[in-house]
Amino acid sequence: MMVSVTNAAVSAAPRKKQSEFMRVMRQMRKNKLAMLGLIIFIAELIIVLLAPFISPYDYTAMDPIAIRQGPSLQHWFGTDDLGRDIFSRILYGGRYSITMGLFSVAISTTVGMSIGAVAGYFGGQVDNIIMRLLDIIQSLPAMLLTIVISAVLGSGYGNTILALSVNGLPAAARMLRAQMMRERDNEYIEAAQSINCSKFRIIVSHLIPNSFSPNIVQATMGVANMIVMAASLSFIGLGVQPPTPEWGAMLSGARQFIRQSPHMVIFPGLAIAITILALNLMGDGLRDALDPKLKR
Amino acid sequence: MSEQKMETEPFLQIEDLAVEYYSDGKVISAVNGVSLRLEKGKTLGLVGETGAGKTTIAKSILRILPDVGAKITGGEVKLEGKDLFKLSEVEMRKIRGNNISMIFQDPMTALNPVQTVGDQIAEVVRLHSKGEKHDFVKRAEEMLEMVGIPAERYHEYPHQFSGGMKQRVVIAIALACNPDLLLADEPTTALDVTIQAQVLDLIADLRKKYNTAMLLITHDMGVVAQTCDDVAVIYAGKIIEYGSKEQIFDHPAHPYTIGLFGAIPSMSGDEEWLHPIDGLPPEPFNLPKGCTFHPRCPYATEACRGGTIDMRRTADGHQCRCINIDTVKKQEG
Amino acid sequence: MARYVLKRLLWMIPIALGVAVLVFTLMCFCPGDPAEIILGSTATQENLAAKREELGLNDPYIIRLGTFLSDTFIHFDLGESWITGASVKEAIAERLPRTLLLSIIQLIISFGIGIPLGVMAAVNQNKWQDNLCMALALIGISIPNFWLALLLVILFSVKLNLLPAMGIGGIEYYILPALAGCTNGIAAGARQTRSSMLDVIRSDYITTARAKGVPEWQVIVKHGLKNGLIPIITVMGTHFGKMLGGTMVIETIFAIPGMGQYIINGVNNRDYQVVQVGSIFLAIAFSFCMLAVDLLYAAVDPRIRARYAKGGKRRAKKA
Amino acid sequence: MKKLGKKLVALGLTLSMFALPLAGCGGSGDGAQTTAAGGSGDGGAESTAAAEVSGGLSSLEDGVLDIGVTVSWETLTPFRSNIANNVPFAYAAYETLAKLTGDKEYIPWVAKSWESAGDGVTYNVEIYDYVTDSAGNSITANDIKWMIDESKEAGLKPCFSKVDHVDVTGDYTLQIVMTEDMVGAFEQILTNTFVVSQAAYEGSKDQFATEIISTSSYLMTEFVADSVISFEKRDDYWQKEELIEPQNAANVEKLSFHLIKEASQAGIALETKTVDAFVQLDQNTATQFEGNPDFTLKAMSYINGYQLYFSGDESRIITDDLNLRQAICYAIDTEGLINGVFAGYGQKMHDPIADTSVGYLEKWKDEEYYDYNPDKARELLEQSDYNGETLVLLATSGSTMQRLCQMIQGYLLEVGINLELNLVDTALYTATRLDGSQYDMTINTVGGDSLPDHWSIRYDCYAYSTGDATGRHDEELAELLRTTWTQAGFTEENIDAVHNYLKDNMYAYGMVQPENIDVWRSDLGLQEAVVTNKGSVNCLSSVYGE
Repeated sequence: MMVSVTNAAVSAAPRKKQSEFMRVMRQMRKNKLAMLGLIIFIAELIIVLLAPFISPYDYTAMDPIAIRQGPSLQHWFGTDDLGRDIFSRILYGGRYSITMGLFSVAISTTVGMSIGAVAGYFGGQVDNIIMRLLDIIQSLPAMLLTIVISAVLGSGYGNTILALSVNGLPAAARMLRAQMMRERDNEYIEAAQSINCSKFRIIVSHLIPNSFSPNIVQATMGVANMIVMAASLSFIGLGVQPPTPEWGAMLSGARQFIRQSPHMVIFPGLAIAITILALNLMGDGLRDALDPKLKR
Repeated sequence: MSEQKMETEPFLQIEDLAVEYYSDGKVISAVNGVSLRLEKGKTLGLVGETGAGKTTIAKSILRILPDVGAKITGGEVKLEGKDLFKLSEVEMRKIRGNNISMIFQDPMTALNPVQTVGDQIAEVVRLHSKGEKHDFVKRAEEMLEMVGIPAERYHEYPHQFSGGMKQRVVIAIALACNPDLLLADEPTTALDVTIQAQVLDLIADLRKKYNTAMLLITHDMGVVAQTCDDVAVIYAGKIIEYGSKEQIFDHPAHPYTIGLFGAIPSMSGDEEWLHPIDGLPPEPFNLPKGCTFHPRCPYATEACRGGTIDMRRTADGHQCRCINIDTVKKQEG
Repeated sequence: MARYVLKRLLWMIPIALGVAVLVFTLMCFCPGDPAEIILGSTATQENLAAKREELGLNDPYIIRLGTFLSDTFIHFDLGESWITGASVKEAIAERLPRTLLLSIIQLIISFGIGIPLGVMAAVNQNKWQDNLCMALALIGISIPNFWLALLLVILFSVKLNLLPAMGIGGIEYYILPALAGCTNGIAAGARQTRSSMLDVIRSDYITTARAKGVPEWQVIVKHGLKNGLIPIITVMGTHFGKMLGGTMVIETIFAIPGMGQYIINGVNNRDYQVVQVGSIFLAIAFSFCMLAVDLLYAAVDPRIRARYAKGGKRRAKKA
Repeated sequence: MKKLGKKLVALGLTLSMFALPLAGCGGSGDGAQTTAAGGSGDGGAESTAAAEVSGGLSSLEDGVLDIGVTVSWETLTPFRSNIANNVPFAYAAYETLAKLTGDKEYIPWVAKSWESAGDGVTYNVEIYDYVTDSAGNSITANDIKWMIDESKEAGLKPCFSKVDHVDVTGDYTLQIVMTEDMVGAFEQILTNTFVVSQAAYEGSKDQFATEIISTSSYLMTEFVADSVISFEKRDDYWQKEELIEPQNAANVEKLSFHLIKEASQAGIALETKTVDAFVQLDQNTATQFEGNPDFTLKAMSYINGYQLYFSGDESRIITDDLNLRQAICYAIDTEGLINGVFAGYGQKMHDPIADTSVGYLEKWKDEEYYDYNPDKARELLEQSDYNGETLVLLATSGSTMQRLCQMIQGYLLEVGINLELNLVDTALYTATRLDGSQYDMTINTVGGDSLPDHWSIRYDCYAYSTGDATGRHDEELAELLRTTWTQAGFTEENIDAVHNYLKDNMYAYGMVQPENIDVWRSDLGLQEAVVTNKGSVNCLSSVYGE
């Protein structure tokens, strides 16, 4: 039920949202670097979605002659230790890496905001318990918790997404709660209470729409962190396993050849770096556009 | 450009000061050609609407304009004959806080929140005088007592003081090294009336004690009447009327000054309506040609719209930048 | 102030307990049977059954949790690693300092380089220094630290032969790992410093300081930076968690026997004791560092110090 | 627009700055050859450029022989499980009663002599009467009995569970009675019983967790768990000079073993002289040092090969489909695996067990053993009742295993067999490997000092509650196996019978036996290297050019 709460919120007040969205977009357009980030990210999404059609080779095809060849005309990014074309594998890998980042952030933000909303609005004992639980989760370095959970769930695409979504959750919850605490004392909430709006309606149509803008900014940055975290997980042997061409797994598999054929390590690393660069540019632009005084 | 040359060098002489701001591509001329004169120990009131460039003038005298967007593009400021703009940064720093000091408008944000009140005063003393640390502390305590704050509160922080008390600390800082010139940028605007009177009295006593000259920036005619010797009215970066307090208050010549007085509810007559000056101050980046006030001036004629309008001498001897002084005088009578 | 610190220290006990229960429960759901890992593939069924009995794997969850908590928190008997039999206490005593040393060096470098970069960018805003700093910060945030670690090893150890590529020893062994681990920290520090300094530089007390004739660099550092530190410390505090996590990956690359490798091996070998106790100590160490960061708030900002002195009911806002 | 231009220039500037390290390591790419050099086919060949033998150990700057290893001990206790028992410094830490050498014979070490009492279960052992450890305690038969009883009770090494009881028959003689007459069982006791003085062990502050008092010719000087362990030659070694076997000799003054697990760092450690040699270096990293005069490569057959085990569980379609199993074997190009995964260092196997095991018959190498033949594979596939189902291959997720599985997946796809990889971490693998219903095939490297050892844990249907290691119930094979267990039954034709039975019914297919590669600095002048039974150089006893 909680998850639907937030979706309802977004659809419940579309009119006001529309103008807000337009305002944000107009402001973003002014910030050139943010647009650069947006363009790069959109371009990446398109290329990755069209991967099956535009990748020159089948990403699983092994060519025993061309093992670990450097970048050349036929293979733009060279070939890996099993003779597969790295360029096509990066295109396909993007599907896994980027979607992994998006899904895990979506889950962690939605669940986090629901928890934050409950804690933020009800306050008192409920808030206290939730906050103490979040304290416990946050007292462990995020990487450690993710490692243990991905060991519990096992490796693989879906499990890694769940494992990753855990570490963004406390931050999202805390942020929404703090913002809601600020919004709760405003008059328009008292006004809504005075015309005896139900608690649920107040949360959904008043508190959340006004409080979740910092979460959007954090979500954008969150996607970047999740992609890096997914890559580090593969790097230490958990997370996604090499048959799937996820960027982190490719990087981890290629690191032992770094001396003889460095191109195998450079290109996946670059792919990750560029995606994160684009996301960070977008995040900055969004943060300034959404709430200039929120220049955290 | 001023008509008569004074025999002795005035204490403070500002000639054709011009300051421009740059913000995202547009050039804003905040101050374009201001000339002022101030005698030692005297007070000059600088009056005008907000955004007319008053604070910019004060900041350019001390050369503390925020260098990101502002640049002094012309003119000179002579203090006892020395042109401050020619001085190196090191020499200028010796003057700041020692020969010239400044009081700011909003006491709530004028003090460094993470530094004790006493230290902030002691800092300016340390910068401009020799001696041991305890000398500076003693001097700072003296100043605190002088502005009416118990010396025991030396180690307290700004957030533990009220607005009025903070302004007293700012004044203590400004006068700690008995400066020759005090620039007061709307010192009482942010305070409520009762505190306002105490602060003004405090400034007056201390000035009498050290014979300090003061440039008082305000938009409150009452404050000008109470403290200033001469008055200069500024509009859109230009001085439009300049003279002694009596001349300006008794026979305002420029339509804008008249409008300003019209906007004050006078205790004597019972006016139904105040006469606000219609229209808005001009956009600083495209000032109207000729007399910048002509779009809002009831007496504007064709001549006002073109050419440069120079200062003219009025009947009672003070200066006014308006070519229709006579017609205005007749109608206001 | 002491009251507040005491309160925070007391608060760590329930957190450590919470972490213990959380990790214990998680490890219970881990597939894979520790007995088989210890005895290897050539073990007979009796061996395995005896081993499971010895490790207490057959007892119900509650009893195992109870014994574990009483051993760890009451008798302070941290037990041995199931796989290698090495005492966990000694292993942690040896490894935790290395991981913390690496993380703290990274934090110091991030503060040390991040803040001046941020100030330089803020002071000459929109000039080339600003653009260069911000571009560097963007690159710093974007590069995954493990990838950078590999590249740094190639450049400094192999090509230039300046620094050792791996292992532990004198301080020079910690330079490359710290450098690789803290680029994100430097970048985040620089960006945050720049944005908070931009706010601070435009405030009135800076103009007051200038009007007092204070030299420009003192205005920026003494008056400006001291006020801008609060949001910077907040970002650094949250970033320290990420850095501590990142160190776990860096350790595998630089063959530094720290907590990271220890726990990752523990998880892979289903060495419950190592993972549980390791997590508790990492959580406690992490909480201590966060407490230190909070105390930095008070040291820097008198208003917060005042609030702490008054019984410290409302902890400093972390947002 | 001007402002944006400046920002982009700055961005470009920094990008180029970061390209420096990339170019740095890019440049090295063309240095070493990239194509997989065809390694020497036969084992034991030294592929050094004929650098003249010079310097020897004196050319070591700090006088310490630094050796890189990929496996290490976390604690030095003598009571160990089988985990990491092939570490190169095991011989320096503790001595055992006897030692199994590279050419598969047991040589005396602390034990002077041993012989069977004839009934296949009782053995009498005599140890030297002048054995002393580094603390001066003398070792008697009681210490040996105490060690065997303690190890059996600790239950860490399964081989001790086959000991029935031990009797001390004299100061320096004892009798060991095994539970059953099993080939190789007693020998394992000889090679796994560490010689430690009971008094020294019980007196130690942490039961030898961080210190060692043993009879070894080396004294442990430095130990940092998971990082480094160093030894120094003892001058008060108990054994007389002339009685020391060449495989037990102590030819190096100071040794230091550095644990480097990270694959990319192994090669770099050699290049930057952090280590002077690397034991069991990854084959692909080793290709970087081929033809490099500064380094000597020594390739030797590894004791285990990579075996493909077919599930015997009723629920899997592969269990009763011999044609499908044989088709799979013909579809896999083992030469391709050797070049692709092991950079050419390896040899095709002719039986699931590696040729280094006791009991391996050399004649098997001349027999035809499912050589790569895709057409035959397709033909067999037609005859089998396989119609497109997706088979499941279970394996661990180490980097070598992953590449092996992906190549096999490619080969099977070519002949029309769909294969899905289920790569899991070691813990999960040990939990599921015995449950044949979870997979159609699994890859493992199960070895064993002797053939019966290997067979008993893989194919004996009485070994586990679910049948044999993959859930198969084949009583006929179990009978056949049991004939070879006793000393008497361990004859050539019994062994051959089991070999052919496995080959014809194709329960397990031996694919590739890789070669271990040890890389040494050429100026150490390693002459005739003494080889351990684990297929790597015994750094302690090898002779270095003086």
